[in-house]
Amino acid sequence: MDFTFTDDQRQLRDALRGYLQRNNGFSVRTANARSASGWSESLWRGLADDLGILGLLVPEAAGGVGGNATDMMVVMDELGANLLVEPYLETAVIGASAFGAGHETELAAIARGDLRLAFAWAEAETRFDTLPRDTIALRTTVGWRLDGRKIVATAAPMATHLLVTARIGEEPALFLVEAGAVGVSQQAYPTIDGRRAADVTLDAVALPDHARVARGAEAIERLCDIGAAMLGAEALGVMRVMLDDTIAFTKERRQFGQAIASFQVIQHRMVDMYMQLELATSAVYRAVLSLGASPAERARAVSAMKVTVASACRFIGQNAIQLHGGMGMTDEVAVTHYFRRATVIETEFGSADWHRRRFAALSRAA
Amino acid sequence: MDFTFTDDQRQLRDALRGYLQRNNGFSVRTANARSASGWSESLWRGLADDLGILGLLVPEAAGGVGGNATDMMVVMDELGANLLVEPYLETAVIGASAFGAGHETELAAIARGDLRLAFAWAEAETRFDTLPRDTIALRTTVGWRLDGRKIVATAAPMATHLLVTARIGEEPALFLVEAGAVGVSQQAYPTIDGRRAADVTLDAVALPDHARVARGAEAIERLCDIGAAMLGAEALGVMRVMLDDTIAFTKERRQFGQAIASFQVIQHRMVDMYMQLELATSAVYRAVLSLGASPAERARAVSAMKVTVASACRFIGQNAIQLHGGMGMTDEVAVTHYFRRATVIETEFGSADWHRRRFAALSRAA
Amino acid sequence: MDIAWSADEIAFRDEVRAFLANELTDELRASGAHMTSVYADPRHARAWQAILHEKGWVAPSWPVEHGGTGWSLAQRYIWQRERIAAGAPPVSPMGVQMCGPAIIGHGSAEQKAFFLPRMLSGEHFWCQGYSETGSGSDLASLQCRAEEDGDDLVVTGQKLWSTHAHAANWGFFLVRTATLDRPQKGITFLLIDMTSPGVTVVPTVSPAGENIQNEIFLDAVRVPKANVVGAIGDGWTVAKYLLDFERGGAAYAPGLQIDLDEIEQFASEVRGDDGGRLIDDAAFADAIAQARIDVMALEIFEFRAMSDAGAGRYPAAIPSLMKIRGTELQQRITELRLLAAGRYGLAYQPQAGVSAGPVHFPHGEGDFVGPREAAIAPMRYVSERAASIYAGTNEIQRNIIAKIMGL
Amino acid sequence: MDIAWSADEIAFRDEVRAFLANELTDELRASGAHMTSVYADPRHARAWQAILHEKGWVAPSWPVEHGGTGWSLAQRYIWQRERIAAGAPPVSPMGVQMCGPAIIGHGSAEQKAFFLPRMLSGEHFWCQGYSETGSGSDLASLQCRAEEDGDDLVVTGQKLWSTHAHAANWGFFLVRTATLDRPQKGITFLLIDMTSPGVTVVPTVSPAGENIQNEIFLDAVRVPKANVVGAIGDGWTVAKYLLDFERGGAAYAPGLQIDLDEIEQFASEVRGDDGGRLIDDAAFADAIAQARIDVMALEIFEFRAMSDAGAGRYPAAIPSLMKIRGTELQQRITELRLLAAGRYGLAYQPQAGVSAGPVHFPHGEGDFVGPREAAIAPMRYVSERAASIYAGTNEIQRNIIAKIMGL
Repeated sequence: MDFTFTDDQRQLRDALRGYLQRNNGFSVRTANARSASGWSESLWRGLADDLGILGLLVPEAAGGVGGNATDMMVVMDELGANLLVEPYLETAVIGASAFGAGHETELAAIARGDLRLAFAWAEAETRFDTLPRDTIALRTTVGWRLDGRKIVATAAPMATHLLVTARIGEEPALFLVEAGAVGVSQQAYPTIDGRRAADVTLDAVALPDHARVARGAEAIERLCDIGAAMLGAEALGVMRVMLDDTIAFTKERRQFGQAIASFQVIQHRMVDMYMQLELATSAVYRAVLSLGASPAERARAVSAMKVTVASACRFIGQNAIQLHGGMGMTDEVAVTHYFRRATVIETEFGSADWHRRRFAALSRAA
Repeated sequence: MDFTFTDDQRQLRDALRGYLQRNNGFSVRTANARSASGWSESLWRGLADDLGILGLLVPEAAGGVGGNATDMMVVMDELGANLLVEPYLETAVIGASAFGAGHETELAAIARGDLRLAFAWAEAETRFDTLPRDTIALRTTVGWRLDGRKIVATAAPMATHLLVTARIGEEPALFLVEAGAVGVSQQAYPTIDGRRAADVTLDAVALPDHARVARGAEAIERLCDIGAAMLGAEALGVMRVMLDDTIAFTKERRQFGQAIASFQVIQHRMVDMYMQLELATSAVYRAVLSLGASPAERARAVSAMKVTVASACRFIGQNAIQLHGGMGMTDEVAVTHYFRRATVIETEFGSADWHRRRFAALSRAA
Repeated sequence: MDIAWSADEIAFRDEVRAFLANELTDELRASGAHMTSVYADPRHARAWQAILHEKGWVAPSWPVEHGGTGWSLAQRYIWQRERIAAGAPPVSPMGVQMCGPAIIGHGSAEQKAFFLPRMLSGEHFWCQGYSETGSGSDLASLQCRAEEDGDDLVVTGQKLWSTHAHAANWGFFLVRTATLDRPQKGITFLLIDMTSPGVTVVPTVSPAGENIQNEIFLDAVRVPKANVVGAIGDGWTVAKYLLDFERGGAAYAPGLQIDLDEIEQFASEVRGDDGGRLIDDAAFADAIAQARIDVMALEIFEFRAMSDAGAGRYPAAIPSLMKIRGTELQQRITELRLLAAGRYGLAYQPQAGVSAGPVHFPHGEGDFVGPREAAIAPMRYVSERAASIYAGTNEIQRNIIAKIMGL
Repeated sequence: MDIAWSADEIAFRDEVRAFLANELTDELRASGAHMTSVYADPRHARAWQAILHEKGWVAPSWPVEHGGTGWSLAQRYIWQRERIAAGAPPVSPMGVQMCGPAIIGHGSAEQKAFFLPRMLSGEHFWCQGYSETGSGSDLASLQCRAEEDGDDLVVTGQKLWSTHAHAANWGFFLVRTATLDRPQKGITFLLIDMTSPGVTVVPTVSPAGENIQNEIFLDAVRVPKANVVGAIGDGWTVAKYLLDFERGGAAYAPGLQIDLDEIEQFASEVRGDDGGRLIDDAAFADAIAQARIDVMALEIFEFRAMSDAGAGRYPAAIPSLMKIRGTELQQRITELRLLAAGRYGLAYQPQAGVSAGPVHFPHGEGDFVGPREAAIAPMRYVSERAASIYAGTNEIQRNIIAKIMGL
């Protein structure tokens, strides 16, 4: 048992931190988020070329780094601390984990930064359930035909390709669909954390045979668990900044002749925020280190993590705003942007209620 | 709409308060609770003869006061503030509400103090459900035969008679059973709040025809609602003392050179205790004032109240102990006795979970 | 004690209902029903106020001689409850509820004659100038200065968090006319024409992207001394009077009940986590029931305060207790609304609601995806974080209560 | 990073399991499994300690030369986990975990030679004399005085909350030997033979009716100066050393997991509110799942602290964070236990458990009603309210953390 980072991981973190400070500072990031496209091509290129982290999980043979889950956790934490709006999780985490043997081309494209992915799994009638219901894939003579509708597919408007879940009969499967393919249409909109998403309609979309990237419920659940675990790592960065900003603000802000950080009630609140962050960190470590375990153990660790992280996001986010007072209610201070990201993370890949229930079911089965 | 007490009610409260201070002071009350019988015959006589409150809900025609629910709320609140261990709720509230026309003899005996009742409704297999399941009443040529087993019947060891729920076929009913009747046996024990209770076994207990006091589910639910509402009123007195004692203690107790009541965290905790007490008071008023409403409205108000009061009992009780520090962990200070009474009240006549669910079901039906 | 409304009160309720049924247009109803925060947009608020003005119902809490309705506290409570239930937008509180009482209590005869009728008619639309960069909860530390110059005061400074200042033509301000031993002294309550030279309003963009609050910059703004309410230097007294004016009138519960009705209605139409309707989901149903139970207790607490105030008793801690509990539940209910919205709660679609001001973040126009209720949910959740901050943070309210409790 | 135990660690775990399976008698198991508080009764604790002593496993955290095991932090964690899982009673902490480290760190060679072996063997059963009427969280303000008189110190004063003083033959005390500018100065760490003339132990009855804590009255008790640990007047240093001794060793999670296992087992045998098994009740199942999730996070937090301590890093806030979270969950789980007990949770039946001391409230003997688990539930609930009070209240712990955070 060992919970220390390697020197390489520390160097990776420091390099990434410096790079993002230079290239994704708060005003730059906000401008990117509010631009027409909602993201920065040059930053994306930088992640690929300057940092090489788009291929972090891509095998070396396919042009990647061949890193492990802990390496990725280090990266996601920093991206969270810098509120990256580009589709890194969807591409470099979920995409890189979705493609196996036979999809080396796509893996190489991910590492090069040529592929930007969105993960279209949610449907109007499935709420937080992971598996597809009303998106149907049919065998055709040359491959597949997809019909259905996906909702709130984050990053879809900026994606070159979509990873779409659909069922073949009763079997869920994952398909790679070009964003501009005939029959694919998007209704795009921003999300409350300054990202973009779309409802995606698939109308007789014709796909080649090898567009089926993965099959079976476990494959999809595994991808969602990987996504949730790395989203949890991102949340750690988001929450750390909120706590640090709140401590700094309350030490500076004076009311009634003293810094508000000197009031005991404010101090204890920040202690509890710190506690929540430590517990969330612990839960994320376990989830990330369990990604290679049995499906049941992995799912249990991820669901436990998601409940813990959701509660920490809410507590730290709400109190960061509260302790910033009126300043927390303006768009000008960074903390409100972190708060909104934390709010989105709370329910991404399933709400706390959903994961608590999944955890209970898994615990019962064990 | 009017939420003020009448002059008569204020006088009743003052008279009762003075009487209990003189006759049920903390050391007297504790000695009574720990005596062999667990109660005081002389105090009981005083409630009947000196104060006349045993007959508060008994019609004047039957020798009682003919008071209303608000009068009883005033009394129960004071009894709570004085941690009365005698079976007042069981006798003067539930008993007096159970008996109708044809039972004037029993009503008069209640008012005189000659009847002491226990309400044996709970069974091992019903958890908090109100209605009987495994206690069976059969028609006999001369009346009824009762068989079954009741658990944790509070006040049973000190009662002259038991009010026992049983079912006749599918119909629930309420029976008056002499505590010493043939076939009735008790396994008695104290409860954690210093009262007494018993598991009661009924083995072919023969009852006369008029022993059936009430019939139908609504009659039993009404009694439980009345009991719960007045228990809520008692809780107000219990909680008020805990809050007052805690305020007094924290103003007196010094640590690090200052009264601990001067620490902001301690102050805010006591503000929240006060808030909980005000909300519980509001919920109790509504429940008590709804006792004469339609069964659904009454049940909804009582269940809402029970949830609110349970949460207030827990919050105020736990924090009263916490803020008393080590002193809260000895039997010597009164607050620990109030804490244990509050803990019992939390689940008496149903836990918060049970009542929240009942409330939701009633709201859905409405 | 009696929990039932009297026959007179029920008759009054029916009169109110009939009035609302007749006078509310679909557009006004939509404006009240689809608010993205607790504020109605100024345009609809003014249109609705015009209708109320005709009926004489703009300012129920004012004395009759100034245009009040002469209603009892119970009637005022019923009015609020029915108004909210009918989906009418709220009248802007800055004039009638905040500045009006100050003028009524401490204004000159001329001020009353000039301002009160225009406040009622809506000709004057008011904003507040209290908070400053360094003076939030610690309001008395305010620095915005007013120097005497002949018949005028010349005001220079900066104010924050002024709701609807961008739409207002008049503002009531606290300014510093002297620096004395206690910060509460030397503050003056001043009415400023927002079209005066030197007044600049800069929008504040909220976390939800809306411009509801504003910054106000005052650069040597000349204001006639005739616009001082009360005496120069005695503004703290006026401001405190204003806070005390509406005692016994807190009514959070009616709005929260309607919120819960909306959420339950929505939850009965969408899918829950266990495959059935969301409203049948055990955890969600539990959370809704708990919120209803909490609101019920608050409602009776409000009734009790009303009844006590009517009987001449009103414990000093009540307004702070109400504010804490009311806003806690308000925020809790926005959480439930967001939870009900599910995944559509992530989408930023202010165009689905009626915002109280211009929207500054990139967003769509017209069409939106998913249910309207889901689109409004994140706006409400984010906006209502302010509820525990404004008008004295809930931490400050607890300090106030602790002092009243003698701690 | 790696979350798995190593092969060596697993081998060690198996060794521990085998030992426990062989050595634990049914009586000892019952004593561990049916505790009415977190304390085992002294008789069983000593019996179990004798078995451990034979094996050399009484004091895993001690240096090997004094009788420690030489285990790694991970092995010590595994040992605790397995010990609890097997239902063994805990060894009394007052000697091995509290007084022992003080003697090891600051004691004389004679003290080490005399006391440590007897502490390990259980011949000496220890109690603590720290708290006083006026000195709880503010320990440094203690007043119990010791005057020098030749080779002796003469101690007069009163101590509170001394766990198992009624069963102890030795006690370690903090006494005041001088009054200086700072209250922490002039305090002396003293070992007192509890059979000395002038020592009187008076039982403190807990809210659950048990005598676990005691008051100790010291009336001119003569104690040889040879029993001072460290220097006279330097007791605060010794006491602080003792607190730091077990860094990285916090292990609340293993016990809490066993608690939850017990509650789930019980809940699968009794009826719930909706007619099925309690364990299938949605609200109860949710509460259990949440508690398990919380304990899982705490467990990894403990692993991280252990790993960091092994790597020489140990943030100063960790012990306080652990204490707060560990005791919060401990208390939360007693609430679940009480809830599971249902109506039988009202019954006062200490005779169903193994109390850590005499029981003073009226209660039955032998037979009890309802399930044993239900009978123990209220005892645990009431007793564990102390968890957030002892060893520095959780409020004090938050003050400590705030200071470390630089607030």
